[in-house]
Amino acid sequence: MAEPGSVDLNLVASTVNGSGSQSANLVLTRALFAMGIPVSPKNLFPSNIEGLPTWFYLRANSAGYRAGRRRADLLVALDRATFAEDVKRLEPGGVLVYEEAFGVPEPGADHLHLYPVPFASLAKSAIPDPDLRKYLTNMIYVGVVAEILGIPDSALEDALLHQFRSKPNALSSNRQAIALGRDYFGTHLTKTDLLRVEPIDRTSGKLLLEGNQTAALGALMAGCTVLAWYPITPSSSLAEHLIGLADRYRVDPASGERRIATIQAEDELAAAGMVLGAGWAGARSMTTTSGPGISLMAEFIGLGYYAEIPGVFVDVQRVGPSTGLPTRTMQGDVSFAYTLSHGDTRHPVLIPGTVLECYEFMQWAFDLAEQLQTPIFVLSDLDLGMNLWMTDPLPYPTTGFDRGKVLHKDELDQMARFERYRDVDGDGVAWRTVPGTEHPLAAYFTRGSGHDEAARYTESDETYTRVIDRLARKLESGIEKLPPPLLEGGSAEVGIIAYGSSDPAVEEALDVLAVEGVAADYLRLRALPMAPSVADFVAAHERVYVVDQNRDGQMFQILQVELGPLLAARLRSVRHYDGLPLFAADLVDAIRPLESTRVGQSAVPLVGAGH
Amino acid sequence: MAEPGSVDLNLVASTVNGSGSQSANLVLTRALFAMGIPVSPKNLFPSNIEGLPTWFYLRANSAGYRAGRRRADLLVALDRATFAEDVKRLEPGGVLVYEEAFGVPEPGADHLHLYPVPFASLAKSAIPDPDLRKYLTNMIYVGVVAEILGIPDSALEDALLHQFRSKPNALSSNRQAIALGRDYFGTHLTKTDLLRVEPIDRTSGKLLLEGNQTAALGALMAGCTVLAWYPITPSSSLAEHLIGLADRYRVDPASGERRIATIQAEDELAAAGMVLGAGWAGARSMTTTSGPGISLMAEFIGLGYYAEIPGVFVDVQRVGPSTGLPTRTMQGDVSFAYTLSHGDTRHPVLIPGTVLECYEFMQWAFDLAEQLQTPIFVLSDLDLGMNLWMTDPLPYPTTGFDRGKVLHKDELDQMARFERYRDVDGDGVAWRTVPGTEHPLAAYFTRGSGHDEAARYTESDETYTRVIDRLARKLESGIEKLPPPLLEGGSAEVGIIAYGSSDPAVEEALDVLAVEGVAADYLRLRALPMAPSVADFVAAHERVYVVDQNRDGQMFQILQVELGPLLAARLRSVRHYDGLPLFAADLVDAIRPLESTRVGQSAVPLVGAGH
Amino acid sequence: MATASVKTNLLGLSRDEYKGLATTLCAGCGHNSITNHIVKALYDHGVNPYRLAKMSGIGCSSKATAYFVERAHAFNAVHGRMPAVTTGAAVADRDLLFFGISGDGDTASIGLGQFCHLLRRNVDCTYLVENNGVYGLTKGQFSATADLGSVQKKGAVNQLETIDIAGLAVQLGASFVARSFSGDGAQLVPLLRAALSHRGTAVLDVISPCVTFNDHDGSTKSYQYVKEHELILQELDFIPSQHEVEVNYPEGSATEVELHDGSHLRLRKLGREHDPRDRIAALQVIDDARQRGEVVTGLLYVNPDTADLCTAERLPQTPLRDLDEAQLRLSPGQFRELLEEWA
Amino acid sequence: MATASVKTNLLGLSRDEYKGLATTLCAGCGHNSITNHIVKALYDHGVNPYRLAKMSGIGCSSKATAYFVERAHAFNAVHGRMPAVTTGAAVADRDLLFFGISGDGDTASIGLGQFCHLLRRNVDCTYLVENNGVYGLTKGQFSATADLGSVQKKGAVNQLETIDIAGLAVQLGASFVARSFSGDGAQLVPLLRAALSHRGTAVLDVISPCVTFNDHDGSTKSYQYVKEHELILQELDFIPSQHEVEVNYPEGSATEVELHDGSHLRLRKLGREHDPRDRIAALQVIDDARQRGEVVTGLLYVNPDTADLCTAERLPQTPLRDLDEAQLRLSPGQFRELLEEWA
Ligand SMILES: Cc1ncc(C[n+]2csc(CCOP(=O)(O)OP(=O)(O)O)c2C)c(N)n1
Ligand SMILES: Cc1ncc(C[n+]2csc(CCOP(=O)(O)OP(=O)(O)O)c2C)c(N)n1
Ligand code: SF4
Ligand code: SF4
Ligand SMILES: [Mg+2]
Ligand SMILES: [Mg+2]
Repeated sequence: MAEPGSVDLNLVASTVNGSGSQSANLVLTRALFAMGIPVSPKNLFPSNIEGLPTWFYLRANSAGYRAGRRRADLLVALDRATFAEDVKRLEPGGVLVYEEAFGVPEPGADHLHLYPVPFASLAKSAIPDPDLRKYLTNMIYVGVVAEILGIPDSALEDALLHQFRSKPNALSSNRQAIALGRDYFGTHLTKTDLLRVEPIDRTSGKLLLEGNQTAALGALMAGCTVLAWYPITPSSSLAEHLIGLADRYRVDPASGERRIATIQAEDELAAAGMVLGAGWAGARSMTTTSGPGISLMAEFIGLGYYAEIPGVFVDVQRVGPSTGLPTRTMQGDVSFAYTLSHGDTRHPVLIPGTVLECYEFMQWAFDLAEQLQTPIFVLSDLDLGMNLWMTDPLPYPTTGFDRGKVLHKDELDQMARFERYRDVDGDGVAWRTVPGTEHPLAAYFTRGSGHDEAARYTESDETYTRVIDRLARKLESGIEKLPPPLLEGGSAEVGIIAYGSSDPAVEEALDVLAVEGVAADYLRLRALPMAPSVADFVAAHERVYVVDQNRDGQMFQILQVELGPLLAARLRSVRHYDGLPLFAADLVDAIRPLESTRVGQSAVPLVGAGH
Repeated sequence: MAEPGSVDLNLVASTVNGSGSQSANLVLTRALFAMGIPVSPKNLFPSNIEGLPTWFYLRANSAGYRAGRRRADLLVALDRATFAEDVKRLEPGGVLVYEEAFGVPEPGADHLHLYPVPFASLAKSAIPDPDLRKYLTNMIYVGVVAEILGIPDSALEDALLHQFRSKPNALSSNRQAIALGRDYFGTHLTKTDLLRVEPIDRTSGKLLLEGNQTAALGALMAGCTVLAWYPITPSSSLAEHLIGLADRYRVDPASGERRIATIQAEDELAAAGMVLGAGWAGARSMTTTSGPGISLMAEFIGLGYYAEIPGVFVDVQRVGPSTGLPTRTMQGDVSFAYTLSHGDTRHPVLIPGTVLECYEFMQWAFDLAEQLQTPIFVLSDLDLGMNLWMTDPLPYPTTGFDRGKVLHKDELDQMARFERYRDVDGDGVAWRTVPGTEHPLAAYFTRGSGHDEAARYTESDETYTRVIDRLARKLESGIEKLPPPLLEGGSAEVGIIAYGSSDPAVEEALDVLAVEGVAADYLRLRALPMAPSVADFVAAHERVYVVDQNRDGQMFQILQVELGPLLAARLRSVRHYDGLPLFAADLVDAIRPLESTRVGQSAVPLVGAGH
Repeated sequence: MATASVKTNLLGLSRDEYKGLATTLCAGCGHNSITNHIVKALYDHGVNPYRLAKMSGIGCSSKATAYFVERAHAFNAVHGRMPAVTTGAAVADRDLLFFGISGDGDTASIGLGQFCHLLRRNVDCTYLVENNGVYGLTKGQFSATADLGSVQKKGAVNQLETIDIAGLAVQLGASFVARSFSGDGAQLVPLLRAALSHRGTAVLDVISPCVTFNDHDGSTKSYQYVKEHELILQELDFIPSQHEVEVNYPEGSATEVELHDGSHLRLRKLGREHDPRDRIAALQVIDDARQRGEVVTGLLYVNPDTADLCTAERLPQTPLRDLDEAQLRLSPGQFRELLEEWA
Repeated sequence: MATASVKTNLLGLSRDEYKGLATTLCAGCGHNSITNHIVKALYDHGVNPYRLAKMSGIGCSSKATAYFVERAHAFNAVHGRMPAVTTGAAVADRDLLFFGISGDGDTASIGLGQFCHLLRRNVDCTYLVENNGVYGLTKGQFSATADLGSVQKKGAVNQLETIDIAGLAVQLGASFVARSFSGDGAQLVPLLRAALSHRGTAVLDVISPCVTFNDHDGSTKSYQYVKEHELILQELDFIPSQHEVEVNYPEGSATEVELHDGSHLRLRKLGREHDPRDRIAALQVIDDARQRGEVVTGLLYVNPDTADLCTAERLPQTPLRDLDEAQLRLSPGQFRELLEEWA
């Protein structure tokens, strides 16, 4: 490792879910964080409640790289079922901490630093209560790892205090378990590896937050007053965070009144209907779901589009098709959500790439929904939503809500007539009223069938065409209101276009490629439909790699259509779709060969698991 | 009119729905047909049961053009509510037959041939019973029109006999009503116009059939044994035709047993589930619906795709989005159906362009569903499905069913092991068993969650990728089994790509353009994903106009992606989306200017109603 | 002046102001009669048009919301999904008076799940089903309320058990369940007013013959059939509490229900005794009538003391849409505090 | 040989051949106990594994079909939609024995509409709901069967009326409705065998505690609660007609139900009399128990004489998939004839 304190460590802990390994993993994470080392932890957990293999990935990188790495420098193997496979995930010369009872790993492991630890018997002797024991066994591994890496007790103490701030009486037993591990390593094993971490100062002022958590706070600060949802991994925690915040900040202590309705619907189809009903009645309403829920919302989204009803629809994406891999990550719903529902439709889609943007884009989305009077999608994913990410503090909003074009009694008093669907301002957005407006002009009829500017039923060919054309115009004129793409660099010959949770891997890959002599600029898409600057970016680069975390290169396809053939010719598709988060190496391995041998085919399927 | 007997007549009858005008319209249609004149009738009816305006378009063209025409040569105006508007639909110098009581039409109509007829009072004096009178008033107009055009009684008699073959006692009263009209015209009015029809021999051996009717027969001949459906215009009549045929041809006279299950589901979501359940159990199952139903089927279609279950899904398209215009036609669900459901999915789509193909493609679809073990879409539309079209007789099937790769007990006896999702033949299609197979190897577990080749549950990144890649391969290798595109001409510089019910308008437009000096070749797409020959066609033409009956140029977009940027540059989009059937003039008017002034923009939105 | 002579209700509105667009339904459709009774009930009840929200699904019946109170907002949802839309709107503004119209296909076929969950949540609304046993708008297929053995116009015979909307609602614990007949204004208007006064979901299962596709022998929803088999369970005497009205009904045999707005609903027993607060009795009476091939009408069950969704959710009286940044956001102080906790 | 000593059922199969994969559910989950009872019932009943079709939706409960009879086909549908899939499969092959497992969320929340329509069609299958009042697989949110006032692990209190799956099924006219408890094999196994013998939809609402998210005070689905409040309505003595078995139960107080396959189900009354052919009585007994905060278990209602869907649709005994061109197509003659008609 180069300059002092520089760290690039990838730790993998393999345990069984439901065994409480989570808190051990978090203590380790927070301890390194407390040492000032940037960390990004990831849980690979099964779609199951208890007893199946689960993996914890912890990247600690002093340069601040947030993406994970496929192979481990240090593996903690506590699950016999996956022991043999897990050992293969180690880098050559890596460090293996494992339950002694598993026995020496298969041949091929001899190039490793082996630290067998009798976790079970250690725990047995030290912790009488069986439940507590199962749970604390994981803490023992923290002690072992601390000893190996040289994590000071002070850092562990910080972590423990944070982890158990709500249950202080759990502190001592956990502290002891850690000590147990530390002592065992000190007395029975000798360190042969070179892994080491030292305190640096790269985390002060930072927070470790989950995207679903920051999105929930964003919704609360956006003035969301109606949440209708149906539980589904990985989006449930967004709703549950929001409900938790609401219980705390939306309840009138005096009256006990709650300034938000949080309805657990009977399914996603109903949830979507509730969102539209509330949006129609003028409230800021949202739902949060994942792939299967998006499919069930298809019909209602078409109604929202055609009847022009605001609503915020969050899709925390997981692996499809169908039930797919509910606890793995993917960007698989991009094209489906973008034109969801039968007939000609198109919806604004916001794509946050950081937990900070999860917070900001939720507020952006609620304004957009009312500005454009249409359903707004926010596409997050499991990696972004359910893992902890290091972030700058979330800023307090600097502006108020933009409620869009709503006419109230006093404004109607000034008007000769009101027509719900008349484009009076030329931006394609008409004015609306909400039910309950005490004025003879206010009422109108909302329907998903053919209607004219005055919201009257019609089957007229001319009127139908006029209205549907305005809807297309409305979206066009709305583009400037959407989160613009972010641009990095500018003069290179090669460009990379990515979006959402691909950002950390791209950031790291850019540096690696640069070192290898491939300079590339980076444009991060943050919304659809696409801003004009995307075309400029493509026009300014010879070859542009479009990074999709899905099989079919969905964003690549959307770009082909929206950029037109001339620019489309410059696009190359890079695809990652094995359900694991995107790793920098996957990108580098995909782009390197194409750049060294300037042969650009137009699609580079990238079976992430393949290497 | 040039050579003797040549006819190009466009008649429009404007009446009130529920008044029984249908049978009058049909008698007129059949009378001309009996004279040997090719006819194509179209109903523009409201989404309502009784009392609203409805229009009947009848194109009689000796050259055999099947498309409609926007403007009328002869208008029969029986609805006061739309009288003024309807008159504007007449060609200059056109013929107007109208209820005398409406009074002389607005100025501007003086260039027309006016034939006022006191329909109401005529009926009143002649037909005592009020219900019968309301109904027969329409027949009177048939007599008037017959007199004007010179339709012989013999032809009318043929038509009447056909129309009332099941209720012969209705014959005489209808006959009298026609005579009433004929006599009134003869005695009170003098023919000033030049419209005339003469017998020719261009319809012998032909039939007049609806697409939904022929599709139903196709399903029956394909061995469909499970129909699960939910009523929706314009697809209901397909299900009802099939049920009618089943009652007649699938019931064992002795036992009364029915060799088909026709289940009216509680909604489309359930219907889709029933189709998959039946397909999984080995039966040939189908559903038929329209846009809103497709939206509701999204989740199940994803299951069918990922779990590889056969099923036939017919979408008789109507105008969307949402409820839209339920009784108007559009090709609005193409891109939505093609990749329906969340995650990476793609489904074979068959697109019949004639009533004959509606019959053939249903049989094709059932074979494909079992060959490829996946949901197959058949995309028809209201124009094709609910209007009568002249066609050659439907051929009796020459081959048996292709049930695809199904393993039975005796085959399993020969095998060491069976794995449901193993690609043993290299074509991406694995072998399946059906429940009830009496063999220890037969059973497997069907699920929409991650599974390996042996149908075992897995969350493995490598396995997931392997399976989802095979699904992509399966569809690729299936392309050669799909209905190939049809090609006309070949050496022109200009190409036209169209699909489905656009065919008649394109056929006519080709001739018109040719006369105007624009020679064009024509490729009709009949399935997605696209055959290689489409690329060849585009490569062989400078400019290729892609005709879509939707706002967003859905097929144009699909072509852009599937052909790649180089060929995409040659494509131009022509769009018609006002809910009316596509008229040849719409295409000519759109293409002419671009071809005269060789300026090809890439999109030519065509507001059909605009001219 | 002429206008001076126009009769008005307690809001000073004439009955015409409760009318809507001209109907586009078939002449003689039961749905049209219901529309007229609704107009009368809303007028008599003095409902404020501006606070009325007319909700419906898809179907001939669902079109009916266009035919009364033109000055009220209306939402024509997608097929079978009016309950979800109404639930969302109801929590957004609990001040509105929600009047929902649905059909039997809309409610008992595609919409059955949502209907049941609407009842479970006891959303404060009137939910009127114009029940004709067929899909009118799609030309006469059977719905899930088509009776076993009834014959379709096209001749098909229904093979399946009917779903009794009223019975189902009672079983699911709905707080107000009544049944009536489109031709019986004397009974329906008071029931409508009782429903309007009820807090929680008030279900009205109104038999409403489809004259075009279902008014023929064999159908148990036709005028003929119903007129012959109908059995009036109660007459209703509705006394709004705004002003005392002398009514001379015989005392004694009356069950009096107090509705949440303080108005009283007095039920007169006919033929047999029925206590509309007894769930099992309600199920029994529905079942008995069914056994005899009869249609029982009247107020079957009511529980005035249930909490509607907004109450259960403890929502403020102010419509949620009217809350502002100060009421909805964390204060800067709270925000800082929270982030520190999260640090 | 050792194998000789292995006990087998009338098909000559050992009990092990009715086992499935090892469970991946939580240790102690009620669902696991139910799986064991299912294995016993299928073994005792001598069910042919090859004719068994295991159907389920999505949830911990729905995973259970993987844990018995590995040699039977299984279909794990999408969430809440098992009824539709089962309906399609049931008409495709009426020879199969359909055994469906669902959860309370799967059935009473997202799947409620389909569940009701499955009952309406009386599809021939066993439909077992592993009812724990929560969404186990998504970590413990309330389902629609969560009881009013019960407390979630996270502390939230359910504000809504519970949906009583058994009561709802009876009201909708289901032909077989029973309730039991996952810990009560003595009662559940005979009920399962009765369900297997029943033609039509047999609903088993089995209380099955979620030890991870719902086994705590306040929850009315927990072991504690149920054990304390459970009320055994009947014990069951199931006599397969294949061979006579002497049983010595006291005569007299028995109601005997003959099931379609000729087997007899004799019910012994305990404490009170309950006639399982009396719908209203079933509703009453469910309601009474509920009033007392009790859970009533046993065979609540059965009607052995209903026609299942395949019978109503008059489908042939041959599975539809096995019909060939000759049986399904018009003959050339009929075809010609039809086209002439259409000409
Ligand atoms: C998702 C969907 N499926 C089907 C339809 C077609 N459709 C319109 S109305 C209707 C049924 C109406 O029946 P009902 O609710 O009883 O109303 P009625 O016309 O009898 O008054 C159907 C099936 C639709 N509009 N949307
Ligand atoms: C359409 C859809 N929505 C949500 C989910 C997420 N989900 C999986 S299981 C489940 C609920 C399971 O509860 P229950 O049916 O009671 O089964 P249990 O786990 O309690 O046995 C949910 C909401 C899903 N798989 N599909
Ligand atoms: S079709 Fe039936 S339900 Fe519809 S309007 Fe006509 S009579 Fe009424
Ligand atoms: S979470 Fe509950 S329901 Fe799921 S397996 Fe564990 S105990 Fe059973
Ligand atoms: Mg109806
Ligand atoms: Mg549950």
